[in-house]
Amino acid sequence: MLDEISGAAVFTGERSRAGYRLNRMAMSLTDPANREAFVADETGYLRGIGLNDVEADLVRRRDWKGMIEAGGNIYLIIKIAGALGIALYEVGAHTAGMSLEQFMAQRKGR
Amino acid sequence: MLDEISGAAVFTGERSRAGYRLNRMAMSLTDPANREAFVADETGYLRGIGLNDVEADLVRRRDWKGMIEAGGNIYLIIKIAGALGIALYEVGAHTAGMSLEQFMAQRKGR
Amino acid sequence: MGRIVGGIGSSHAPSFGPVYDKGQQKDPMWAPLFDGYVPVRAWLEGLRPDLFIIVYNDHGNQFFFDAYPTFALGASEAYPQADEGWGKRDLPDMRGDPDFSWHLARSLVEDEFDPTICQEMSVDHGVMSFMPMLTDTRWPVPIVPFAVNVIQHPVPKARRLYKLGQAFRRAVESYPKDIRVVVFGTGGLSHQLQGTRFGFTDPNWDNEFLDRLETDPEPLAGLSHRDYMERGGTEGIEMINWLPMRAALGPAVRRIGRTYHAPMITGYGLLALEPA
Amino acid sequence: MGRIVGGIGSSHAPSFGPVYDKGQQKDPMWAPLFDGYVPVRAWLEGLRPDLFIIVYNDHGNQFFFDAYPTFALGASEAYPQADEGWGKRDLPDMRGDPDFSWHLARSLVEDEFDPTICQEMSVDHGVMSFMPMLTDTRWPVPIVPFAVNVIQHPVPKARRLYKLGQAFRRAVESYPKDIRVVVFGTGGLSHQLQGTRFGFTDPNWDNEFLDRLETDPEPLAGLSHRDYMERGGTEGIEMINWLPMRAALGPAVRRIGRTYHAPMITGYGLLALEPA
Ligand SMILES: [Fe+3]
Ligand SMILES: [Fe+3]
Repeated sequence: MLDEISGAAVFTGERSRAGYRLNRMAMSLTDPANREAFVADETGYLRGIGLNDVEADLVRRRDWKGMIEAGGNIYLIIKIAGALGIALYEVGAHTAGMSLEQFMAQRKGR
Repeated sequence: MLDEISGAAVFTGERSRAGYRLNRMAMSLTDPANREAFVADETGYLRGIGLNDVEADLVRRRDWKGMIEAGGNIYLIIKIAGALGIALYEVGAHTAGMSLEQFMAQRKGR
Repeated sequence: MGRIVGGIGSSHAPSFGPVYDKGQQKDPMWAPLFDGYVPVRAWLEGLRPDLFIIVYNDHGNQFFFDAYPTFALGASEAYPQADEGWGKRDLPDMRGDPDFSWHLARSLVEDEFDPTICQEMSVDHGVMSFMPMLTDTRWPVPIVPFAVNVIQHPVPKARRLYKLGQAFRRAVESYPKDIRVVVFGTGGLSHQLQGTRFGFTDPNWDNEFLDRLETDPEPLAGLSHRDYMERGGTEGIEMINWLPMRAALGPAVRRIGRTYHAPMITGYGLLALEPA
Repeated sequence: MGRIVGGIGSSHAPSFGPVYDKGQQKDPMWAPLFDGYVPVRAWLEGLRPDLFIIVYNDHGNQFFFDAYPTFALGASEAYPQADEGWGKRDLPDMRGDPDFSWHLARSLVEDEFDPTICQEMSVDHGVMSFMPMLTDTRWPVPIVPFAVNVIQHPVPKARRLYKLGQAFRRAVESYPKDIRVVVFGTGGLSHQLQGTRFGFTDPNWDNEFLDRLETDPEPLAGLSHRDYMERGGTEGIEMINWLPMRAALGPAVRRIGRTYHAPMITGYGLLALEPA
């Protein structure tokens, strides 16, 4: 099974199963009312939509790398970032084990 | 295109398109709360769920044959009958242009 | 590697529910049908199966015409019963086997099938109605439900379903675990629920289908939808759901059991086979 | 009979939205890309197309993993814009052509494809982001959106998508009306949105892909997903969406336009072809 390519998770069915609740929560943020509710009360929203404590903690800690490892799909996870006003570059850099500044510095170097 | 077989409508995409609202209403009756609301106030329920006057009238007149002609799918339409306590044989006989009694008499004759 | 150890074709019908729930399997109206399930159930238990793949069709309960899949493959840990519009029966959720489901998904996509993969899925009488006749209702054996569109045309060709069964076999045989799999196909037999032929059944066609399915199935894959619907009624098109079961078994089979009965407006049949 | 009069491959990206909405197509960062769309847009208008078939992928907006289709064929009169999590742009619904959609459904199912058929369907930036560069945003030409699963593996093989394009051609040519059809394929080019290679692009691979797609596409159908993802990044697997467009055109094509630019973290490309 193709599970990883050059240091990136391949989003397999098995990962989709593991990350189901997390991704479902992320997709709920395509509704503006849900985005508002999430931003107003993160903890309450995450509990209400059925995340377990480990998953909710990954979101609260903005642990994007951890979310991917827990089965988050990048296209869904960036909706969480979007609702929080966090840009894709910051999310992506984190999944690569870098800060945004490190990532931008490395890019310039290329 | 295969549209009719031996006097019966084949439920094509084109019929599915025509009967979309009617079938969607019928499927809503898989929820017990909706069944209750429908039985309590048929007209209000049919309007609320977005049927047009012609479609609502087919339901109110128990015109099962007309519902099929309007794009109703038999598996969906019998949910309307079910909510109203009307049996499949009565629905089927009507689509064949018979009363239930006529159908049963004809069956005995076979 | 997995192995296909049996195949069962069965009709399904909402009416089977009350028959089972009220214990009426021995009533004169139903005994000619359900007596045939008793030895098949014993044989099935003796096979010690690890998994059931069930090819069936939904009836406007799980899927709607907003997004209607030609093929839907269940990949869930549990399959609850759908409320079809008249309340649920007292039956627990059926258990799934997501590991096998995802293996099957990979194998089918490799074989150029295009299923919709469902991690949330309820099952209606297409699965729930006949299964209590064949296994304990605590559902000891996990299932992989595989829903086929036979209600909104275009529906897949009989040939496509035959090939699907062959692909099931490749998937089972490439599974790393030594599991014993039984494939089910359910639908029909002849019936027509609307139009001038409402109530139509044809025991001759049904029995011809059962004969040919057992001994010479491949030509059944060459019949058109018109053939199936003229001979078996518009809703009798469900009979194509039996083809994957037969194709999965391979060329030579041994018959374990067969029953036919048409007391109402559907030809009810059961056919149990094992690879010879 | 219908005729395929052109094919367009294009990248899509959320970032195209603000560029268009703020009129920044001529900004130095974007001009090297969007200057290339200007003559292609003029050519496209000159083709007087009656229909666009658009092979794209959704990004967790219309479809979720409860029921994820390998292939989803739109059969709606209108396709509203999805809210992707950051609000909608001020664009009207796109118009559909259900008559052609159902014809295509019949033709594809006859050709042993297994699409999920969607009578309600929103479209995300996979369609909406690049289309304003190519046509009036009052959407004068109706579309048939065709969504491909490229995000939850198993995804369909490149070979399957190539065959899909050939099946599109049969469908168009068997349509009773004399319509002029342009096929779009959209996704990629190289990009990777997560993991240690985050931000990866490969202009060499992207340009090699554009070269080969034009002149010798068939071997691209033989590449594995691993090939596509190692060379183009995990999210670069979207490039397989371009294959149906190319296959639908037939063997010989004439190039109308081509552009490539990689200012951010995705290789952006445009390729416009017509049958030679
Ligand atoms: Fe059925
Ligand atoms: Fe994309």
